Amino acid sequence: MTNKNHNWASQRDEKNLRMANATSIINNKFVRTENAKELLETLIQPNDRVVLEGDNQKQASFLSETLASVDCARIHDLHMIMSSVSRPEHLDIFENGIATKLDFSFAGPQSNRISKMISSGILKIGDIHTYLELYARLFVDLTPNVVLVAADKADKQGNLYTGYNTEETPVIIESAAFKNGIVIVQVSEIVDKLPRVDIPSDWVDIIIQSDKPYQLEPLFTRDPQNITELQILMGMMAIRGIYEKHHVQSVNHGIGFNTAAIELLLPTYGNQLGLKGKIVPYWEVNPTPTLIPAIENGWIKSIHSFGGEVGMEQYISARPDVFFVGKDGTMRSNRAYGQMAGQYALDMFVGSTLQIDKYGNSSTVTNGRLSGFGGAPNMGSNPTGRRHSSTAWQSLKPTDNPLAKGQKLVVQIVETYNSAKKPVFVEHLDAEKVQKEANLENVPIMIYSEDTTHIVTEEGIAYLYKTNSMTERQEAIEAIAGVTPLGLRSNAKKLNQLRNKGIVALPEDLKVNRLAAKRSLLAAKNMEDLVKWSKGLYNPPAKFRSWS
Amino acid sequence: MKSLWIFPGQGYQHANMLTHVDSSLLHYVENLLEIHLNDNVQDYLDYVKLQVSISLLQVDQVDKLIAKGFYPQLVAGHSLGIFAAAYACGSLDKENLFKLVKLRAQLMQNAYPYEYGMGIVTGLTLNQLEFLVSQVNHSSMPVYVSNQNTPDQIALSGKLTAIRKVLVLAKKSGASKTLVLKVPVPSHSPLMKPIAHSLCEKLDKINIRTPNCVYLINSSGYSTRKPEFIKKDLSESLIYPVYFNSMISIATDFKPDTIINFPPGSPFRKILSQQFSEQHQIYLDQHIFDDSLFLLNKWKRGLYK
Amino acid sequence: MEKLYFKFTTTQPVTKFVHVGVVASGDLEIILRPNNHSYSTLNIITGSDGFKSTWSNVLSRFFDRYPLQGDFEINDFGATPGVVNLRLSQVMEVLKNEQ
Amino acid sequence: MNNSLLELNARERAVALLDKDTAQELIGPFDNIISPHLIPQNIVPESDDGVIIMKGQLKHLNCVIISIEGSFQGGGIGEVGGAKIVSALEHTLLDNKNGEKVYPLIIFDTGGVRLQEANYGLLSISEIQNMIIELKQYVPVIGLIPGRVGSFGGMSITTALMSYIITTDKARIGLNGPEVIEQEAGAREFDSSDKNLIWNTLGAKQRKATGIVDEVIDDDVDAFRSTIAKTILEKKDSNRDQQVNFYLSLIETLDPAHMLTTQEYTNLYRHVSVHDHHLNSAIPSDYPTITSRGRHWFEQLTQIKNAHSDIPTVLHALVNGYEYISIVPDKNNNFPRVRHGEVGLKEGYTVANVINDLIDRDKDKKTKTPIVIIVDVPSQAYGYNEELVGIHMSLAASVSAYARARQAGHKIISFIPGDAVSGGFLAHGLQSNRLIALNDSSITIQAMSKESAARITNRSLQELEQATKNTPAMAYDIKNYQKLGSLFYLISNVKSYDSSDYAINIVKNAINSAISDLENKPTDLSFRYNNKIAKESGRVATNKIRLLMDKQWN
Repeated sequence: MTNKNHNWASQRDEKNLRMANATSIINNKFVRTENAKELLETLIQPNDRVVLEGDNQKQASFLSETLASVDCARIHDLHMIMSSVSRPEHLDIFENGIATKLDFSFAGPQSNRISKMISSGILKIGDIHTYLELYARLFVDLTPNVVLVAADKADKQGNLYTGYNTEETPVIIESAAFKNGIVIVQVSEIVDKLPRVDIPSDWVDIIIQSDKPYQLEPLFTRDPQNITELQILMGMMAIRGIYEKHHVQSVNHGIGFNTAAIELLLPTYGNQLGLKGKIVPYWEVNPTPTLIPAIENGWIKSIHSFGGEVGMEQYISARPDVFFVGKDGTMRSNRAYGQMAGQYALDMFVGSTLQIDKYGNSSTVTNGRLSGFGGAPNMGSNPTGRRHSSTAWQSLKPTDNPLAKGQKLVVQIVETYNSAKKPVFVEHLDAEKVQKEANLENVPIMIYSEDTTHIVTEEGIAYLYKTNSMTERQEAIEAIAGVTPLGLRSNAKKLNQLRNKGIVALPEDLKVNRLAAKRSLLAAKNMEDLVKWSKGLYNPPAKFRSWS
Repeated sequence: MKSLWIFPGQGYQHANMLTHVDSSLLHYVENLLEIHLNDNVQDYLDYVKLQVSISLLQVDQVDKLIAKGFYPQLVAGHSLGIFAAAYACGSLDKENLFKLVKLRAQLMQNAYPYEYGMGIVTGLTLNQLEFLVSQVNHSSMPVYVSNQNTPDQIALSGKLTAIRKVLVLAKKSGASKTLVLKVPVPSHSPLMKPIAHSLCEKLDKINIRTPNCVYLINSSGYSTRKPEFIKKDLSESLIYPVYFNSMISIATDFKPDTIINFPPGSPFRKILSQQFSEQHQIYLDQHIFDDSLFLLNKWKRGLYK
Repeated sequence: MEKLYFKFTTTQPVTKFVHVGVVASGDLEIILRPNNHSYSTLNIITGSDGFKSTWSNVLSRFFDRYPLQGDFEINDFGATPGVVNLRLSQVMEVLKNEQ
Repeated sequence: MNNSLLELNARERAVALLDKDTAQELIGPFDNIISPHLIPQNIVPESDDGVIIMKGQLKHLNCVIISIEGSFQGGGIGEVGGAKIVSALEHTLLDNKNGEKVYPLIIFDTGGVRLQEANYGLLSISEIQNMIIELKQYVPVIGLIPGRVGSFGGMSITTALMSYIITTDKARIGLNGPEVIEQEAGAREFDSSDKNLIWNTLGAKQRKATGIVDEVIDDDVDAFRSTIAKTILEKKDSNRDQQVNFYLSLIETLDPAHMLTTQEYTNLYRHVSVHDHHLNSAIPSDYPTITSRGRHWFEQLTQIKNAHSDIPTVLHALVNGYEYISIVPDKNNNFPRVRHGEVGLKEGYTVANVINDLIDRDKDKKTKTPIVIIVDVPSQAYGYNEELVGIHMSLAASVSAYARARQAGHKIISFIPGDAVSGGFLAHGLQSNRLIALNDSSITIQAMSKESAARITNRSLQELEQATKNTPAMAYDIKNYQKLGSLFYLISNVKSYDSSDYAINIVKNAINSAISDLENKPTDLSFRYNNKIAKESGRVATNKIRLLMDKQWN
């Protein structure tokens, strides 16, 4: 018995009303740069849910700075939804009394300050998510009133070009455009004709040219100069004891020197082992420059990326067989699809972490720093909804259960002690303390023990998926945990038992010669080598210069 | 340019450090406080002359940079350095700054003539050290965990006998280095409450203005733009540890591109070079002023990264 | 800088002299000479003070796994336990390669 | 890109260059020789002291490779490492003299003198330089600079003495590191935080374009091996230490007040019109100039009042059969960085010019004119233009001239009434075969100014002074310096500015007795480690290494 007069378009009416209030400064979707603050003060209302684009690379920096400067008497108690809290003004928005509640994924660059703000009550956390999880909620219970995003270029009709760094812009816009939310875009440039249309004009309400291009950092670039012998040794073990052993075909690498080492070992050590063409032709990964030698050497068939990487533009354009490149010749990235692929389509995730506890849970939350998750938990977890099969996936299938299925390989590579000589293997994660301090419902664990199938340290590999009890799992971890408090519980006898069962492998078991773990084995030893491999197409940022 | 200005406290003073200080500023301070500053080693045994001289040196450099169009986006003082920090961010005026510093120094000079001081432990975590301190601390043996400059370098404050006891325990627990500092005052501990109280009374009569930039708080390690927090820090920081480590961590989240280290000395060189390895850093103590300007202008133009 | 001395009962006498590593930042060198005792001695000079128990743990774990017998000299410039273990294991591999 | 030389450590580099299974290390890690000076200063030593000596064959040619470990103490040269190099070169020389060809290669990866053993480092480097100059008469002495540290400080002077220098594009060469120039001359002179400026100025590519290195090749072991073999077989020699006229002509056209861009300098370098240079003896004048200990004693010993010279910073005169030479301040010099008596671009080449002329004049004489070097050099010149042009080459020219004069039979005495610091001392003083000094507390003798040393070693000035006070290895005063045994005589009752006849006579007698002591003595620098003090305490490690090398060489 519905009320005949019920307004089923109240949200649309609300949106139209707000837009009407701003007509004086809107000229056919376009708003002048200097009117940005007035625009936000008109279109945003107290208690709104606002999505601010700030992934870990591309930042809607002009809009975030503008939002942090609005009058808190007019706009307050906003509920911010941000995949990444990266810039100082992201938190100024809270400190200045404009917003109070935050749902987010990653806060690495602001992790010190966000912890302090939570403990002093300035900021209330809704929840900490993985990227995919947060995007999903935009379509369920966190539908936004306003979204603030960034694009490279707009044309006069209001179509957008996001280019290399498309990232999460489409998914955010879509959550608002079709649910009566207001879509506000900052663009670096307005042009007559776009290289290609990444987002149709239809989905966009407001376009503002920013005072300067959005901020972009070379976040995934690792200078091979800084890769150590220990990382090379672990990389060699991983290639033999995991990549080769499980015939891994598709992979995601986390950011870091451990995985950069593996990338640079493929064209050398990998070739020596005759593995070219046999392992890892498919990648879901950002276009990190350390992949160049493997690409040039013919290892890689396909790379799909979450976002771009500074300096890689020309190289990517020239390798459309490998990368996803538009007709215009520039890369198309997409964070949401990337995360989806990372969760469902990959054989293996390889990453690093800051702490691992006695059960094998790992976290990057340490020392009172609340850094959040990002995408690692999606990629670093076993998707129980997966149904398709692959050799690697099947190789982890338990043999004693006729209904059993395979499992994704989730690999953690860590040194037993970090460079400050503090143990990485610990009885209790710092994250447990942070949970209490920040009043979180769950301990912020990055990757759970149950999902972790392998741990690699400089001592060897623990094949956790082979263990059949928590006790055995703990013993396996202890056996490769060096002289950390956990490692000291192991001894030579236990170690040998585990080796005999194939649960732990030392370098000698894998036929990895520790003496061969030299920097000479890296396909590129420095940035200049990467430039040479790329035939001059890679253009590294100036801060990496170390040659004449 | 987005710069973090860092003001150290005492400990790195040296004779002739005031040589290039603007002479009218020097005379202004001498007249205002009715003291004579000789800028020699003898002077620096006197708390009042020492602390006033350090603040004078820092204020002089602040004035000179501002005159050339450089302003901070973040200020961080360490102990005495907070007064110049509050001045640099526009919260505290010159006259009150020097009067406060003089008062603070007088109070400190007279508070604990002997038996008290500070120590340093390197190589233990805060938790480890707090445990050791709790084993020794007693009303007749007061000792407290004090300044935290790096995660593994932590100061102790209290009675010297108690400090020595903790240092022995620390060494046994694997500390790589322990030492008693040549400071006759148990600064940054609850033992300083009476001094804080007097400073508080004085500060209540002073107008602390809203800062022009972010101020990093000694006594909490957090950042603020609110004058009431700055006022509280100026009056009470002596009771709390200086959470310099935390201040610097928080400062990194603000992403400064340039770090300007004020004189005297360069006490935090190591931690700063680790924390800000990619930023431009300058130690004003190491350059003549025109050289500092040359570098700052070059960085401002962004000629290179 | 700190000087440390350790002694471990060991069972596999070495017959060759071995040298690995460099005294570079975060690294160390190990010099191994054969001896005629039933134990190994270790004379360590380390640039990082306060890590005696860590050294003891690293060495115990190593000799538990590889009871090489000889006189070790170690010059350490701040290596992590992982690097120390790598260099010790490399000594073992040099000996193995020469067999 | 898979056969990098740069990535290897010093020992591996030497082995990699030699033919398979031919490498044989001399005085290696098992010989139990470490620096005696580091542990007392709380610094972890290395079993080879950062210098690897490896004999073997390269494409069947007998070679000895001297490889410096850049990652141990920045590749700094101390007593032990220095003595290893000198004794290896000495044996190489001997073998070559005996008709057995052995080709020496030095792999540079060094910041120069090791500051914790500064005084030993400086002595060692001068001894290394002496050997190289003599060896070059028999075989090419080849230098490799793969990069990472590069070659700096006193060892940059050594590189300039090599017959041929091969580098990768990751090498940098300079006398003064940018940090030191910034410390000494200010950030406007050289901004040490400016990576691009540093690479553009000191990087191998610019050095190749302006004659400071000979070849820049790929970082590849095989490329190095073939380039080296080719250099040996073709007997290549750039004669870099004997381009005095070229550089004096170049420097005349240079405006010292203007900081040259690399491009401007490269153009200048390519268009030099070379003409001959000769410097007349100093003459008396009516114009008193600022005095210095060096000028004071030059005038006392030559009796030339207000000595004037066409190059105002270099005074020389032949008086009573001795050639006196001194470098002096000139407060109005158009090169601002030499106004306090530092050895600059022009000074090094001019001294070389004077000595070369003397060698030439005496070349057919049986008795060669003795040379008296009056040493009062506060340092080398710290400047941007200086580094761009390559001041280390100027100092090398002077080192070379003195060494060749001595080797030709000129007796050379250094008389030290003033400062004797760093590259200045290497260029003007340390190639003499007898050192005499005044026992005056005003004399500073060291490898680096205290301010710079404090900054480079991350210590306060007080900490540095405390650390150096009682350590002759890095002391700054002449009394402690004497404990090394390198002085022939320390004159105790004359002060730096004494001018009485008594004082002058004492000094003259000391010089005379040093010269007569040289009668029928070796023309090398062996006195410094062969005398009583040196043997008993000052150079114990040096002598130990020399003995060991004698045993192990063949």
